[in-house]
Amino acid sequence: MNLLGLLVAVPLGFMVAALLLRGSGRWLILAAAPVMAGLALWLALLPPGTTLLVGNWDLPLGILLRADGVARLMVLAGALVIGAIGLHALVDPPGGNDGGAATAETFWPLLYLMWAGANAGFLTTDLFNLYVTLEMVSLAAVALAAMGSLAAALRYFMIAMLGSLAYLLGVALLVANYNTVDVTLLAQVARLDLATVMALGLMTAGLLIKAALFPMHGWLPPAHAAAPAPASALLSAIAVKLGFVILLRLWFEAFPAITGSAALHVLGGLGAAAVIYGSIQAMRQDRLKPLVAYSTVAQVGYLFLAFPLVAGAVEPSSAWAGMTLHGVAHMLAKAAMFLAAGLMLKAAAGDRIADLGGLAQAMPLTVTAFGLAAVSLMGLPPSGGFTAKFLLLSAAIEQGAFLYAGVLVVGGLLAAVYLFRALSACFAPLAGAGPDTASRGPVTGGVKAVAPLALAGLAIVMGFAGTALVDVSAIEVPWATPTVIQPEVAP
Amino acid sequence: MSGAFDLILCLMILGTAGIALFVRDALAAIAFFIAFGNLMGLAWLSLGAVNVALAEIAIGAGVTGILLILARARLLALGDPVHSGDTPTWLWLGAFAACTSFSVLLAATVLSITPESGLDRVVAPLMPGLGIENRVTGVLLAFRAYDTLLESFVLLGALVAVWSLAPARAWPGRPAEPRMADGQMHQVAGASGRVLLPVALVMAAYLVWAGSDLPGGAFQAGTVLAGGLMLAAMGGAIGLPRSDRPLLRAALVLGPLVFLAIGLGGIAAGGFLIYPKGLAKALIVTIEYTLFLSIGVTLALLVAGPPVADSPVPDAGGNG
Amino acid sequence: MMTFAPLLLVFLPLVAAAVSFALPERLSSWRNAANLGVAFTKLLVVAYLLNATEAGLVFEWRYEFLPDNDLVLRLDKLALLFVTLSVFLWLMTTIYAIAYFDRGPNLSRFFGFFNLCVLAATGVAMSGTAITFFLFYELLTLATWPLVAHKGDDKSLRAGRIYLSYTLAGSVAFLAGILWLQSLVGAIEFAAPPDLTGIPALTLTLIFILCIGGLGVKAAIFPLHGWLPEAMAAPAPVSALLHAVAVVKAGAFGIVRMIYDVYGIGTVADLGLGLPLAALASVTILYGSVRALMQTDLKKRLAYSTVSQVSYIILGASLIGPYAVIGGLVHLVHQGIMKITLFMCAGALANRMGIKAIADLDGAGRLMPVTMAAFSVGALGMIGLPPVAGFISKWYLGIGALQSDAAWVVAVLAGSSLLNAAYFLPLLYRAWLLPPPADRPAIRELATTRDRMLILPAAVTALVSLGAGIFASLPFSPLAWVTLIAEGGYLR
Amino acid sequence: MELLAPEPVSAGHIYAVTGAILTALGFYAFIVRRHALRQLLAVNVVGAGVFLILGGLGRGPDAIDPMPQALVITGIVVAVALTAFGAAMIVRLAEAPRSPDQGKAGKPDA
Repeated sequence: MNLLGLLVAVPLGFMVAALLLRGSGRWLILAAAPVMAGLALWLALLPPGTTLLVGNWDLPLGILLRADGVARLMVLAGALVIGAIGLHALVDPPGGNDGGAATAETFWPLLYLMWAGANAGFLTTDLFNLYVTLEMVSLAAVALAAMGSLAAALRYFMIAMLGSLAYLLGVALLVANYNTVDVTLLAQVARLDLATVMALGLMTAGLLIKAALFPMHGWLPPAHAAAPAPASALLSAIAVKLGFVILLRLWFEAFPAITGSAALHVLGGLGAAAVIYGSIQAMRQDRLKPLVAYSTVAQVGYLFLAFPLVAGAVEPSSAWAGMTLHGVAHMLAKAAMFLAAGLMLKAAAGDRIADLGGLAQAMPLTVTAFGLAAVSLMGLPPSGGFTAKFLLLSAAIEQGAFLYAGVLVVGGLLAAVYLFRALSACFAPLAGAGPDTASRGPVTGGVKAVAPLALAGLAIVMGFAGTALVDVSAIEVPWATPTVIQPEVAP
Repeated sequence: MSGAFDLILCLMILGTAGIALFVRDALAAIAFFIAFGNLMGLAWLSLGAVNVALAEIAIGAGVTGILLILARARLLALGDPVHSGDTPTWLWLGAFAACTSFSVLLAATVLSITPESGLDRVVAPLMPGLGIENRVTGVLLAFRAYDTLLESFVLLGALVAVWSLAPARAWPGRPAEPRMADGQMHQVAGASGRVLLPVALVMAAYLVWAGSDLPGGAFQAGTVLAGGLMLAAMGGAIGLPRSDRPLLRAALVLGPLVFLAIGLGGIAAGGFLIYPKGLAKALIVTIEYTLFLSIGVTLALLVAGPPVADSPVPDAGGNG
Repeated sequence: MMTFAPLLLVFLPLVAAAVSFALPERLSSWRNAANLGVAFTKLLVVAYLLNATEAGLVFEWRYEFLPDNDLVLRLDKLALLFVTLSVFLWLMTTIYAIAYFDRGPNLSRFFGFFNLCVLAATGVAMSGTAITFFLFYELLTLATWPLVAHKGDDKSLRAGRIYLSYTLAGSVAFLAGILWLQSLVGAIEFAAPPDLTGIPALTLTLIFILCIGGLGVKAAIFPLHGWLPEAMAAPAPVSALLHAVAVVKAGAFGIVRMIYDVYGIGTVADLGLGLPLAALASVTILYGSVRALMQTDLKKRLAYSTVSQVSYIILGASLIGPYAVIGGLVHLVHQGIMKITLFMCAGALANRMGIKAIADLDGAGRLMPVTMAAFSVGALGMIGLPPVAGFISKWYLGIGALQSDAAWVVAVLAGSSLLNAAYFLPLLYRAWLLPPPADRPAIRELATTRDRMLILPAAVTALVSLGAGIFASLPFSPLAWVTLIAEGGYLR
Repeated sequence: MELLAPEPVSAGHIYAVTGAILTALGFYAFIVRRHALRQLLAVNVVGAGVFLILGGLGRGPDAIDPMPQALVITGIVVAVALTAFGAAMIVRLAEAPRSPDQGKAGKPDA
């Protein structure tokens, strides 16, 4: 029996349950986290080639769910990340201040909505269905961002609406042109014509907004930085990834023959610019959460920097794995970092980096979680971030793409600069409170640090599971189907 | 349908849209937007898409229009005149150039595609298996029921998102009363609301019923119900409920939940969202009725907005 | 045991690290016991392994960590040389650190990271592939940073920042070099050096520069040495770790691996890369010595002395002759033992008498005779006086240089020894022959055990460095072991 | 237009081109009309334009295919859901502009 639908249905069920249980709905996460982790693990271990035609309706009409490598990894990482964030939100509830009660209650249905939307988006191959899932995720994301700063959330909302509509316009053109919006079918019938190019351009532009690739990143830092820690973690770990995954479907699966190398290098160039720009901005921040948010801008850059590397590789599997694993590692590490940063800011004297003094003594576990997450984000071994960077850097050097290789290398160094700045601030003595830092006892019980520590630990452990992860990521890679390797057929 | 009619209609659509977008006064803009929505409905009719026409007029023009009017009224009450500031010359010049070329490009693209009826051929032979006639309903609730299931949760999620905006002391309170600026209008609305609510309910139920075979369906019907509820609430005929009332919550989740349950039940029949043979119509109708109820309540509350701190209306009964 | 021995060596410090992190600050005796116990156990394991390895066994553990890239821990003789050194010095430093810090703040953290450093150093030593080496090399960087910044004052944080900027930039260059080479020849195994034929000389040279440049940062080759003197802000046990047990050694060791087990001496010679490297090492030797001479602060002088001394190893490796190799490798051990002696003594002087500047050393020998005696042995060894171990290194280096037709190196060695004498002898003169100033503050009284534990490690290492010189011809002496290594493959 | 299409422009094309112009108009208004409520309105016009393209191009000989119709209905519902949320945000922002600093959780004193 095929249970792929459960990965979407179960979180939706939890959303309903959370709405019915109202205030006590938060305890549902105790059930949801293990159930979803189990389902996701089951998904990851399915035999290759598992698909589900929803309702058993055949393709040009129906919707296909498919467990390919990307979906498996993203769903699994998503389950672990969202589960951990949810459990963390039990001990560190998001609605601490203004809007408290409403925030504390509505956080949960929104979390499940995002969970269902993300899983649905990772699994489906239908571009219109992806539009609906994109809206599920965006809606939840904007609402979560609004828990911090309404102004930033409104800005995010408007730009995200435009992005969605651009995407939908592309879908509309494809429906009219091909009578199907299924990626696997499009791959067989794709031809180079004005409508296809226009559709691809529009969809890409819309999705780049959602994925916050430089220079469409403007909405991200204020929205991610202002939200409560669990919300920020969800935004950075999950929300930006869906746009990226849809772009993978479009560029490598549906239209590989149409996306010329010049276009790929535009994406790669934007990615490289994002790495540099995001890092420099992160270095310039003097508050902690904007720093972490700008780091997301930089990290998203790597995902797109990988596009030309995958397309240009002789044996694309390793670059492909590098790209997907980077996404996964970033999910784990960035979620851990936002959760840790939230705890650190609650304990610190203020929200500036300079206010973090004394925290290494006061909350060693949390600072450790921050540090481990930083190791992965910097791409230092052993960590998932390193594995990804290793694969990408190898691919870049192999192809003689020294510009990309240089950005990969320099980006890691810049990340080290800004992340270690925050870390070393934690080692400084307590700011302005005299010499007796030792007298300041641990301010967080161990429980609060568990989730960030677990996530950061997973990001590190990923570094040792490289082979297995690379194998999973290679399940049903686009070029495994013969239609894709064929040179472009004249329209 | 003559080509001239289509051409004139399209010009009117563009004209109303232009005014709605660029007129200075916000109220006029919204009024023209509603007119624009209704013309869009006509366009859909002319295209032969009655289902869409209903949805466009009810939701696109109706609900969206009310939403915008209410938002403007509330903004005015808060001292925001809803004037858009002056746009720098370089910006509108640049935007104008960009959008003109975009529209030319897009129009060329659109013209390069030959309209054809490809999927109807696929849909038609499948319809007898469902036992219903309306092909759009067939697509919405069978062939692409998965989309619709997710969409019903988007609607529910939007309400949760609106609720999440409730200020500190307002939770779990009532939404602000949708005020009528004019006292007389208030009374008219109240009276008509009292009368119209049952009518709306009947009309909506009919729309759902018809939706199986004729144009109509859960979303359109839900909108009619929402309209009735809103009108009744505006006139004070019914009070808006507290957001934590169990009955309200149940009404909100009923449709999506039943839909989800039927989808999961399908696993027993072979897979997610599979309708067992012979049961398809019954299940679809069940989904439609429950969904219509939930959509109606959800839309009404979406229009009402988040709970506010001190709602003056006493608990005079709820809806749902 | 055959496959798991290397894993055990990595696992033991991990246990100590975990225990240290987990135990609360106040349970210091438990922590100390765990640290000493594990360090001692590891020493026993190493003793067993030395025996087994001498009998010709090679221990190897392998795990495919990325497709076509194995994580390999391999205990060959060269690995065991470094492992033995670091394990022995680790035990000494642990004893010393327990006494040095007593009940200071943040010791859980300190010992945790300290053990991670040793883990990394052991891993670096046993790495069987370039990528494994890189993994542990980076771990070393990361684990050392909290130790350098341990005190948390501005100076330490600055030192930490400088340390990171140098080492991370270095690792990046090293990684780029490895990956470049791997893209040409596939995964690099030290036990089976890659076939480099057919690769343009320019490419090979560039890769070599990247790798040596990256490794040279940790080995503190001029002009990449800037972080080392700054890192003196760290507490004395950390200095011991940086200068003797782990960090600079890892860099020097990596260079040896690059020359002998990746490129092979033949290729290095063909490319003409040996001579420039030897020249650079010579410059570093002289530069470090000159700078050391200019310092007035005791620890800074020792730090520049390290800059100079570590390059002996690189000099030996780059001269590509049998005796030079032996001289370089044996100096890896000798320098470690002697330098750690000096640092532990300097730390004890600072800890108990507040001596930081060289000018304060007057009469110290009379007040702390054992400490100063150990210090003197280390200093004389550094100068290269027989029978201390340092003499052996220089002797072999000198002969090696002549063998390799590089007589100028002998001049460098002589010049450096003169400079060494110039900056060490005045210290000894002050300590032993000058009277203590009248206003010297009294020696800080310590509990007897603590007092002994502070002095004992330095005394032991001083004796060992004497022994390594006197009994150099016995089996299992550093020299004998290095000769074994050299005969085993580096004299092709 | 006759030059571009092989046969006289069909009704579907007329609506699709109208949709294209609507989309561009909406985008333009979104950029130059800076008030959030007007932008929300503009977004809805863009949406209507997109739907019209979808419908106009999905038109067969006598009526639109059921599939594009269904897609448009789904799209309209999603649009109204988001518009409601957007409108609520705009009103709330005018009511109590929460600054980013206030958004910082757990710091009532900040």
